[in-house]
Amino acid sequence: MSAHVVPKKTYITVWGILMILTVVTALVSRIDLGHLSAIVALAIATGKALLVVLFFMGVKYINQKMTIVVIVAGIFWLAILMVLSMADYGTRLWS
Amino acid sequence: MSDSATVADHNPALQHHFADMEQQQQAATMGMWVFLITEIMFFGGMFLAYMVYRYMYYAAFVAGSQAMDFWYGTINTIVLICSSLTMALAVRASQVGQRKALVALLIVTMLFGCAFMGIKAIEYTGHWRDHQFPGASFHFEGPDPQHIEIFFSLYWAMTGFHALHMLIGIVVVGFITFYAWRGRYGPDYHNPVENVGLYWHFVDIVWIYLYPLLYLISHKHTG
Amino acid sequence: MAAIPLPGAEHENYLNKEYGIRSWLLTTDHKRIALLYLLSITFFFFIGGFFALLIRLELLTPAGDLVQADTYNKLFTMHGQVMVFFFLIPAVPAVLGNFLIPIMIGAKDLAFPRINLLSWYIFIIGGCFMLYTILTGGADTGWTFYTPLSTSFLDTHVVAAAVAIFIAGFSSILTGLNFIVTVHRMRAPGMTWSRLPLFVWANYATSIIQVLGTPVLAITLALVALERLFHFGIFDPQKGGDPLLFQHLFWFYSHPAVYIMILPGMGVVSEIVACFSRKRVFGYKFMALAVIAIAVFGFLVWAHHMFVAGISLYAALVFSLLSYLVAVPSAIKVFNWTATMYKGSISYTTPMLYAFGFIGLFTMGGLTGLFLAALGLDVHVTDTYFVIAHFHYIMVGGMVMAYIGGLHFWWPKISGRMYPESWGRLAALTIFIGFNLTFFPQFILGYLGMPRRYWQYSPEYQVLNVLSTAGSTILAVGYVLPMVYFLWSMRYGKVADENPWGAAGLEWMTASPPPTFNFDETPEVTWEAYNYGEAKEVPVER
Amino acid sequence: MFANLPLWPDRASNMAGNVDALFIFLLILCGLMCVAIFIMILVFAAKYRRRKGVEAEQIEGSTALELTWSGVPLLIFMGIFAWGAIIYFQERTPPQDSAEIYTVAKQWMWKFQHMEGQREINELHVPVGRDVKMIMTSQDVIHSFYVPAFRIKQDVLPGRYTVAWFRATKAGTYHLFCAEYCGTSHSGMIGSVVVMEPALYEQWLSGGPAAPLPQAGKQLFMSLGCSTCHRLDTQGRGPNLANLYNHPVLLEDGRTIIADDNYIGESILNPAAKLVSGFKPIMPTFQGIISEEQLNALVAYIKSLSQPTEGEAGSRNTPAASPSGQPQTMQVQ
Ligand code: HEA
Ligand code: HEA
Ligand code: HEC
Ligand code: CUA
Ligand SMILES: [Cu+2]
Repeated sequence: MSAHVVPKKTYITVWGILMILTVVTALVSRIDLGHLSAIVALAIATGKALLVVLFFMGVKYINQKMTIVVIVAGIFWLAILMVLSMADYGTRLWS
Repeated sequence: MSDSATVADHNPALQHHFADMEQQQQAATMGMWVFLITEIMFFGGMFLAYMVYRYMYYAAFVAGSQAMDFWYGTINTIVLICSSLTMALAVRASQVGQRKALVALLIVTMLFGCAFMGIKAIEYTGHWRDHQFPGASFHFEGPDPQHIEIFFSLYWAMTGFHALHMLIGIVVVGFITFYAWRGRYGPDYHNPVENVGLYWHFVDIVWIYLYPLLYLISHKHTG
Repeated sequence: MAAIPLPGAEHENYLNKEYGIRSWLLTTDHKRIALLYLLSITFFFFIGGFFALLIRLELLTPAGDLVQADTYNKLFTMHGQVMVFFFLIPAVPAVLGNFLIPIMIGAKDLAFPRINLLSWYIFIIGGCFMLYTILTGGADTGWTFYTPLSTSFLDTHVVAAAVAIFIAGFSSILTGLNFIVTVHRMRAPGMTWSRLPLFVWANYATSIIQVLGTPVLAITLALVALERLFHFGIFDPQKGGDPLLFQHLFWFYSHPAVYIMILPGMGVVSEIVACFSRKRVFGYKFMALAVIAIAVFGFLVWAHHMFVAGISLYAALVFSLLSYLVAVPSAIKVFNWTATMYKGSISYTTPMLYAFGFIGLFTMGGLTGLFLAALGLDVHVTDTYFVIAHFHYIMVGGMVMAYIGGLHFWWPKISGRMYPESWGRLAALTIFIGFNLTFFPQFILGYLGMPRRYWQYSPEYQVLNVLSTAGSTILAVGYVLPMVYFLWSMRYGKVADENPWGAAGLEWMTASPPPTFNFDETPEVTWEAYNYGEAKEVPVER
Repeated sequence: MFANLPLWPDRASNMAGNVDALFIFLLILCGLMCVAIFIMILVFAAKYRRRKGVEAEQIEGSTALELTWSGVPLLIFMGIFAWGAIIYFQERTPPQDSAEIYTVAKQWMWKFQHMEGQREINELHVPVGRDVKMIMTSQDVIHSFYVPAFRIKQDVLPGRYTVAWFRATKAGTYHLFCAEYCGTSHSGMIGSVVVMEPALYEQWLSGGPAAPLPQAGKQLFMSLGCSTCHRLDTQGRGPNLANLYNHPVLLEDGRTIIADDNYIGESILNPAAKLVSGFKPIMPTFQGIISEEQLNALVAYIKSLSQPTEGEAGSRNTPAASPSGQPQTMQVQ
């Protein structure tokens, strides 16, 4: 029953990284990277989200496989929504 | 599934239809995660709309984003990340049974939440004053005001629903704080705290995406 | 049939444990909640059916003479919305699923009994909004809410209708969530995944759709409301918004939702066919896989509702192709049911008659789905009565049959009484005949080109419309019959024993009606599903 | 009343036969499938009905059977898909030299503008044997252009052009329906398509008074002041519009798109949405100033400025020549 107790230090380190990444996105957005800037911004956001999910939400310590399956399913279905919709918008101009 | 039931396990928080605390705790956690994926899909609809229109009207989105206040956005991001830290620490406190620390951390979390809402409110007032709320009174100086209105519609919808989730979060944390203060949670029973924590972090993650998408597309896109 | 004591007077059960309104409205017992749902959705079914009858009456003549055009538009809108969101989606899962899933897996209750009750209350609140919408004049968007019509061009109660469905959606989400967690976490010892009854599998697959799809509908309707109330421009072409985006979001939910409206029915039919053929379901593993496959693939095909809407040619190709993939697992189901009967020992009880009806009508409805998924052909028949016939074959001919069949099958368990068998058979036959007379002519109407949602139509379509209207009155009689004799049987029906059908499955191993915690002690499962080889043989009344 | 029971719709366009063929094929295929299944069920139900002392034989299932009855239908389905797709492809690619008719749908009527200048409401005259391309937009909500006898249907959207085409094959008068629910009088948004022998059609055309559509557009072009910026001889403050239609345009954000009806329409209503490379966003928007019909006239005029000689680079400031034979496609707006 006893949950896995994570040391405070881990949480604080993760928090530090999140703060740094926030500053990094903010700074990077000031540089013109063309197409890349959206990708970079989303990559950093995803990195941050991953840190939150793994550490703050404790997925890294969870031993229930089902939880992982549930999360992956959520992301997968979101991807279905996005990708198949964009399959329409992206190809409307094709001739 | 239920073979480990023993008499010793008879926690007062155990509901009648579960065999033991472990089953109850696993069910609660799984239920929460399933709930969170419904939230992903809920926001997903708006993210799709954002993606479609950003693809169609990129220039208008840049212009709209330039009208955002960089600092409000950034500070709120930082506030939320801090609240996530205190929330994570609160969950930890409940796991190790530190009641006072738990209550304190939950209160700090709520305060961060309120700070976020306060800043958001200031920001909203500004947009409202500047006629940046969609509808008849919408006004924007620039070449393509129509499509900038779409940007603002999405901005208000996305941040509005996010703020609503924050509000719900603050209220729920409030309840949890009350029960924590009454000493309901300890090493044996804390899944309400954990679940509220999961919810809080999820709302944080939504903001982590909203921040760059709404505030940071501020330069011209070439090529 | 004189005074026989109230159901289950001999043993304490979920019905007689407590009496009084409070004990029902505050119950967390899944069986009682199922009955609350049963009452609520029956109510909505008759409202929706009432609208259907008015629709059919208006269409008796080509001229729009019975009601006004606006009224007609409200009729089909409210008919569609009530039937879909307040009847068919909750029908099997919230009534039969709620009642049976915990028992079938040997649990005392669902994982979250209070959330279960909450979801009923949410449903009722949504239902009240729907009733408010109806009573104050209704909405006339069509059940599909297409923009910009719904957002900028109507001044009816669109927001109220959207709110009603938004709220009911959360009820559906919570039910799904509860089922998923229950099936994962609450199974009795020995009840492995490969021993789950197919009814549980089907509801599990349904839950996946409810949980992943419904939130998208919720946000879509919320945006429509925002657009009406505050003039957001997300779907407004005046502001550069794309009306097709609404359709994408709507169908992302509403196509999978049609599988919410059929999978549980497939589950019911699997149980019935196995029981009355006294056989293990043929190809159990494939049947279980097929429902999951339908749930997953069901999410990949939504734009087949938009072939003429102005989507890109290439997207249309992709969605058409994917639509055919989802038809394969449906084929597997039909073939396996048929094969289950092979070398069985078949009796023609009422539930079995409904199961026959389901298989036949679902097959016809499904096969016409293939017509619709064929791009070049859909261009002609989309938005005509062909589509109306297609989905009524599946939803009414399929799902409603399965639902009513399921009610008959489990009625002894639910009420502790038998329904009158010959009346049951008569009603089943009436419904089958009425149904086909109502909807078969609509296929022809559709191919002739009669558009749907037409208040008045060209005179050459009249004959077929008259047939259809005639059928609908027969259908109405057919639906009223079971209502009457179910009520009758609660007092006068023959008392049912634990297992009147000689069926396999945990739900038949506890008393009828079941005790509050379902089993006197948690069962330990050591046998495979549908072990009809060992189940007790029961002579069935002829 | 009973004398009047049609069981098959008129067949009056080049597409009708193809669609009917697929339909009949599916009817037979699915009909046989249904009959086979029903017969099997009935036979089993009769042959294996419950009898005293006869037990059911427990059969697990058969993987081989399962694979057959999922594999074979899959193959059949792929065939149906391909057939449907071929027809659809045809339905969505109008031939290059089709006659064009501009269509405006509104609650609750159909308005047609012929190139020759004729205008009609709820009635559409077309000749037999000519490819006709409907270029359609809506003034308010979504409607749908549906002619059952032609087996074609296409939604008509506000703020955007969509296209449908047909070649009528049989003279006669056919139903025109609005097939997308559009409010109160959706069922009254009907009309007729009158298909005429070419000679009669010519006669009908010459009956009308009006000037050809492009010419009407030209007058608008002058009176609205377009010509002050868009000069046809030289590059004015705005780009030269000669040879714009069906040629690629380089946009300010770096994309290149083909100037189709949608692009030209959008450029007039919403000039800032897609800026031409090298020009300033000075063009005023004409949204709300001109009606859909006027817009159609302007578009028709601008299109008339490019000669149908395809593949010729023309005098445009564009990077590449347009590939010829491009089918018209729709565009996001
Ligand atoms: C419970 C509800 C339900 C179900 C299960 C289905 C199932 C299917 N539907 Fe249907 N559909 C609706 C409800 C449903 N539908 C509704 C409500 C609408 C209209 C909404 C609106 O616009 O208001 C609609 C509309 C609709 C359209 C859009 C029509 C249009 O508006 O233009 C299409 C197009 O592809 C379609 C296709 C299909 C297909 C391919 C299936 C498949 O899943 C069917 C699969 C089943 C089978 C195929 C039968 C069994 C198979 C065999 C026996 C195999 C052997 C056969 C051969 C080898 C040929 N449906
Ligand atoms: C989900 C389920 C569902 C169900 C069960 C039904 C059931 C029926 N439906 Fe409906 N239908 C839809 C879903 C459903 N429908 C949808 C989604 C649409 C599209 C809406 C839109 O276009 O937006 C539609 C549209 C639709 C149309 C097309 C309208 C149009 O496009 O213009 C028609 C026309 O015949 C019709 C008929 C019927 C009939 C005769 C029944 C019958 O099966 C009903 C039988 C039931 C009864 C007859 C009840 C018996 C009750 C009594 C006898 C008591 C009477 C009550 C009082 C006096 C209080 N339906
Ligand atoms: C004040 C000057 C001005 C007026 C008046 C004007 N335009 Fe323009 N137009 C421009 C400029 C500058 C551009 C290029 C920048 C852009 O795309 O907006 C342009 C672009 C266009 C384009 C796209 C051309 C291309 O090469 O892709 C079309 C089509 C067009 N205008 C049509 C019209 C019509 C029709 C009118 C009158 C109803 C009109 N314009 C009035 C200045 C003007
Ligand atoms: Cu226009 Cu229906
Ligand atoms: Cu569908």
